[in-house]
Amino acid sequence: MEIPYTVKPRPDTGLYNAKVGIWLFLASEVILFGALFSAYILLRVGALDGVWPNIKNAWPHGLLNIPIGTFNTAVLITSSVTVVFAWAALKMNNFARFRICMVITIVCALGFLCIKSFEYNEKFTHYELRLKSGKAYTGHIEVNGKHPGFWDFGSIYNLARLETDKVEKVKFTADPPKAKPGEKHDESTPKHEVMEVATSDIAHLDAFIPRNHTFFAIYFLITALHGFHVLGGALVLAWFTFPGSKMWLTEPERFINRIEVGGLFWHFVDLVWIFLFPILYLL
Amino acid sequence: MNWIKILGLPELASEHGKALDELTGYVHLLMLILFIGWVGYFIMVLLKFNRKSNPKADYVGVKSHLNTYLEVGVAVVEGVLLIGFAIPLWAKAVDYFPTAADNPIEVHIMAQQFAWNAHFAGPDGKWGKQDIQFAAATNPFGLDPNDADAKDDVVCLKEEFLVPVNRHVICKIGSMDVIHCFKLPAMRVTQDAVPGLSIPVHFKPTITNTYEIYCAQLCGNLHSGMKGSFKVVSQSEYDTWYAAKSKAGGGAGFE
Amino acid sequence: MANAKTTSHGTSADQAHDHHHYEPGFWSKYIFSTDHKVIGIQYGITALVFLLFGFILMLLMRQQLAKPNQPIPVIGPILEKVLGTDMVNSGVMQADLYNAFGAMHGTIMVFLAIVPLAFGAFGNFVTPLQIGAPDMAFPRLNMASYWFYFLGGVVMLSSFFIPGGAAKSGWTSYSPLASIADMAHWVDGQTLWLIGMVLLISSSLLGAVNFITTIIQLRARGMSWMRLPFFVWAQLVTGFLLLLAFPPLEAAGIMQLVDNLFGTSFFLPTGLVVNGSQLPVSGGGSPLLWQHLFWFLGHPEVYVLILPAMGIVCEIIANNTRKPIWGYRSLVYSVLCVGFLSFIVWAHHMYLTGMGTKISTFFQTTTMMISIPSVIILTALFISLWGGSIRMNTPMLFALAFLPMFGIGGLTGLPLGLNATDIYLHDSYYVIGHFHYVVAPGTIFGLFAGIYYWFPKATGRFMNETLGKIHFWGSLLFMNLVFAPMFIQGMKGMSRRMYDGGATYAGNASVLGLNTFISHAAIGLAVFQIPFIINFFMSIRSGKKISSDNPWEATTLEWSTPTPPPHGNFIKEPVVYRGPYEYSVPGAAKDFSPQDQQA
Amino acid sequence: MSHSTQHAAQHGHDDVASHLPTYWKVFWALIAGTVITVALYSIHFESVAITIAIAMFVASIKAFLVAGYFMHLLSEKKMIYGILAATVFFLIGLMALTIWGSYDQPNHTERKTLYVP
Ligand code: HEA
Ligand code: HEA
Ligand code: CUA
Ligand SMILES: [Cu+2]
Repeated sequence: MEIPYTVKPRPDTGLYNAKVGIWLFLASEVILFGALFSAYILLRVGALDGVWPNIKNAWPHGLLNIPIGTFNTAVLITSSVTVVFAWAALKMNNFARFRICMVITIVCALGFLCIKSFEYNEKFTHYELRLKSGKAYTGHIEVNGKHPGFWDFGSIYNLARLETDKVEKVKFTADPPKAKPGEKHDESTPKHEVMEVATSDIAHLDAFIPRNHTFFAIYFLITALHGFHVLGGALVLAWFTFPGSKMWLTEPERFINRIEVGGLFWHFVDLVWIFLFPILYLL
Repeated sequence: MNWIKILGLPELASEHGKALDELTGYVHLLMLILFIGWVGYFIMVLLKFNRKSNPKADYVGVKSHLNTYLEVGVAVVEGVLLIGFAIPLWAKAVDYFPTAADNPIEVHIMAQQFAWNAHFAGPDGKWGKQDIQFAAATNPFGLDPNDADAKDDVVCLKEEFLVPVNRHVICKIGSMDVIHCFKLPAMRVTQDAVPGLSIPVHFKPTITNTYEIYCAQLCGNLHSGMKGSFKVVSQSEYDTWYAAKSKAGGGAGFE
Repeated sequence: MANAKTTSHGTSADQAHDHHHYEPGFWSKYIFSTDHKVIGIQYGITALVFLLFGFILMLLMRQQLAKPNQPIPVIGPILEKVLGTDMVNSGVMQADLYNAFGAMHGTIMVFLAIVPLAFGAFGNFVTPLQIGAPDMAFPRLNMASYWFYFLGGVVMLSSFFIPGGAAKSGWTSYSPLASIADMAHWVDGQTLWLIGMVLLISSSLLGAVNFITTIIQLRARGMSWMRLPFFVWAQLVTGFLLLLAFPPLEAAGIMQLVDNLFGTSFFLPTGLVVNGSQLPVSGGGSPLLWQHLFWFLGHPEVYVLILPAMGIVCEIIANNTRKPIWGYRSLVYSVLCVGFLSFIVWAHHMYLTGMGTKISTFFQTTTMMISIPSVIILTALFISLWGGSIRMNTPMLFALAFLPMFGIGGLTGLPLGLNATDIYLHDSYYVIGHFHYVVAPGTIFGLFAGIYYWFPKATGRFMNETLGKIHFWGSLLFMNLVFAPMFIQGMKGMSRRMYDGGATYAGNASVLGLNTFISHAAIGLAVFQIPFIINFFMSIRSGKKISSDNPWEATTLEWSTPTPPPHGNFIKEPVVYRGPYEYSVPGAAKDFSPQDQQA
Repeated sequence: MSHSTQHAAQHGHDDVASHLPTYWKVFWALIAGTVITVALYSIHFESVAITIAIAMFVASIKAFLVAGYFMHLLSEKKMIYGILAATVFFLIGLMALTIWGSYDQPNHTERKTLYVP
């Protein structure tokens, strides 16, 4: 006996196997991301006051780059619509159009990841500084004339690192104070305050990386997990578009099913982002 | 009924514990009745319906609806235990706190790997200021050495503390490292010590004696040795101890 | 087809040749096979080995409990060589090793032994056969699922040998302890535990997707929902439990992993002081979040442990009473109910973490509610015995013993489920007694029953009845001698996870003697597993040959395939005409009417 | 082109072609939704609750569009609805109960910045 309903739907359920499979898988993914969202809410609501500079609520929000995030959302939405078009093209027996649509999708996916890594880098080079005097800033640092960053690996500084490296002082370029929602922009403050800070005066120094604050921890964790989904999805779609598309010639219906299933996953990835974007960037 | 004896519980030395023991007893009574009923039926069936005594099986089997009544019965009894006993007892434990009129004494308990510390407000009734920057091995509560209120605080570092008999005791349970569990078997009190939270429990000891504090949550390699103890004593004995302790002061730990 | 004489291997191979134009080599046939039966057997063997291993860990722990701080005879010095003097010093097990063994015993038993055996092995081998399917819906996924499991197991085991040793914070791995128990090492046992768990979770998720799809999609013609054997129902619900309950633990596992490796504080609150100095982390996390996410899996997981066993027991009882299961429908609805409710009772493990009245009322109410369908399932099985003509073979003995053993375990769940009584019993040996009664003499007996029952299907030979009965009576006796005294210890207030068996506390003095007693009983239990192991391996080669494809004269579809079933299972597509347990139908020629028998 | 390709093509051609405009509409609606959310954010409502509610409302609509049209959920089979209904139910259970559980605590329980009780 052969395994039935790999291509044709089973009469009483009206579904072929892979479709049941992918929806079940997505169900578990819903719970996976749902658990992370619960964690996000719990951590945020439970955040204690007075841990983050210049923000009454200790949750450092408003630090992410909204224009870039918005653009990335659009990129992902575009890729989502092109996947449906690719599937529709196959249904209409237009393989060339299918391929074009898929290529656009994959390019969007890679574009999304590139933009995201750019954003990541921005965070890895951005610092939070608290002085023993109680003053607190965010900004960029320069150590021994170098801007430590993500790319030259392992050179993200914190206080402990400064001490072990015996760095005596760092140059700190503070961000201009940013208007918080509901606050007026204060024009009188200088744009960029540049200062020399002695290591001995520092109470806390760290980049905007996971260990620095639960917000960054959860931001990086969820977006990285989402990023892996994007990457995985892109790989699978690329496989369908090029080497795997041979199936179109031998088992076209099954191939269409595959594209549908791959598309479902892709839409799900988009769907997660639809919630991630406002939660992380805006609220 | 003497549930303590029947169930093999340890000696009971708190006021609210009686109700808990009774509930434990009733639940076990229910369990026993069900168990005996089922096992009796089971043995009977095995004797009556094995291949030798009953070579031909009956397609239909049981026709009566006895089991439905039984199941409803179990549900009802469970409901009664739940609504009639468990929920009110819990509410009493966590919602109704001894008020000032009850003249309770308050103790802050701090668990650490692997010992119990206790902190009393001292004769002035004011809790000393605490800050993490003062935290040290000798000062687990992080009492501010310059704070006047802290001077007379009573701090028992990893040592036995005393409470008076027949007075409400409120223990606020905290932890400085991992999750521990503050368990007083004789008082029928258990409460996890969760770092970052301070969770109160209360009880009223009725018998003077020395009692053990168990740690009932895995907390590291010396978990099994994390024993504490406290003494329930007469009010006068307590007062003497308290005064002496307070003179040594919260400062005792500051050196 | 039913009750046909054994189809010779020659014929089934011929049949297979119709579809497969090549003869698969050793590797693709036995190691990287996509055939559900081979995968089932792979799961089974691996899981049994882990079961034995988990038991051996426990025997070593019981040695320590019986004779605290005395050298372990014979094995002590060997362990010292292998694991180092941090773990075993002059033959004496150290606290760290005790804790590591405890955590690994729990983890291995639950995630590497029972679930793979109950779900992976029996589910894989039996489910497709029982629904009349040629294989699982996604055979390659099935293979991947096994290898993820295998890899997870390897990672778990390798953690014993890294510096600092295996995870030692309990199978529950509560933060912050799990994050700080072994701070000296960047990659510690806990790290490997978490990586292993993520692999095991992936394995379970793949398996769950596959099982559910198979059951929904690949049922044979005529196999309507109400004609499914109860075992399949149990597997279906189990599949959903795994599918929807595991992801939160996966999320939590990743968070704890990041906490341990990259210094985040998901589960670490602000202001932790360890060894007199403040922990250099940002803080702001919540230790209770871990517990919620863990137990959101943890509770459904315990039903994952029990439901397949219930399914097996149900099959065997129907077969050996020679009558239909009483109240098949109520069984099905109850198991659905249990599955559903098991998602909303989890915080009964957390009553004492500081719960208000409202939320604890919610959770204890659902906990009491979930016991009702369990009572119904057990009652239906009990009532099924009435009017039967009971055959006392080894599978049936184990299945019968399952009932009162699960009963004891389940009943002792009630005082734990009521929060007021749990105040006293929480984290005592009473809890240990409760759940071991459900998982050890409960689930393990169910699984033993299944092994004895389906062994002829897989190998074409019976297991030896005499050895089987010795195994049964010895196990029954010693299981009870091991676990019943734990209730007494628990009632006295003895805490679990005590390296010295609770000797530190004066309150335990009167029950310390039982530690030795239990340990001796555990050795007895071990001794009585030897007949099983001998029986198992001997019967593969020299057990009594079966004389028909349906040796137990059963009704379900797995018995109408050749023995062992070829690739693709059925020679001819089966068609189902009746319910699963049509035994002793009035007027029928024989006392069983197979599901695929026409008229 | 094999025989079955043509078969597949015949089957769904008109059907699918008629959906294409819908997909475009959904696409633009999603873009619009994104713009609205961002725009609303810069308005700054009085209360954070309103901002959150509106943002989540818009996100839900967007999610509905993606799931309903791109993922064809609006015309899906009963079995899938069943699976998803269970999933959503348990998800709500998980979120609501963990959060409720972390806030319904014994009277006088305190959260503290310091570790002190
Ligand atoms: C297969 C596993 C399994 C099963 C089925 C159950 C079933 C139940 N469990 Fe158990 N439980 C565990 C495994 C299991 N449990 C584990 C592993 C732990 C500890 C985890 C840890 O902390 O490490 C635990 C811990 C645990 C706790 C936490 C205790 C604590 O830490 O303080 C609680 C509290 O509510 C509880 C309750 C229940 C209840 C109410 C049931 C109910 O579902 C039971 C319903 C069944 C019945 C009511 C039986 C009905 C039978 C009859 C009426 C017939 C009787 C017949 C005869 C006697 C012949 N369990
Ligand atoms: C499914 C789960 C499961 C199972 C089956 C068992 C089985 C057993 N467990 Fe365990 N146990 C746990 C899950 C389980 N346990 C968990 C979760 C904990 C808590 C851990 C923690 O604190 O974090 C625990 C803790 C625990 C403790 C408490 C330790 C402590 O708190 O300090 C004890 C103490 O005696 C114990 C004993 C036993 C014994 C004697 C068995 C026996 O019943 C074992 C019986 C085993 C067999 C009978 C094996 C048969 C095997 C074969 C026959 C192999 C055949 C092989 C081939 C054919 C190749 N267990
Ligand atoms: Cu502290 Cu166990
Ligand atoms: Cu549970």
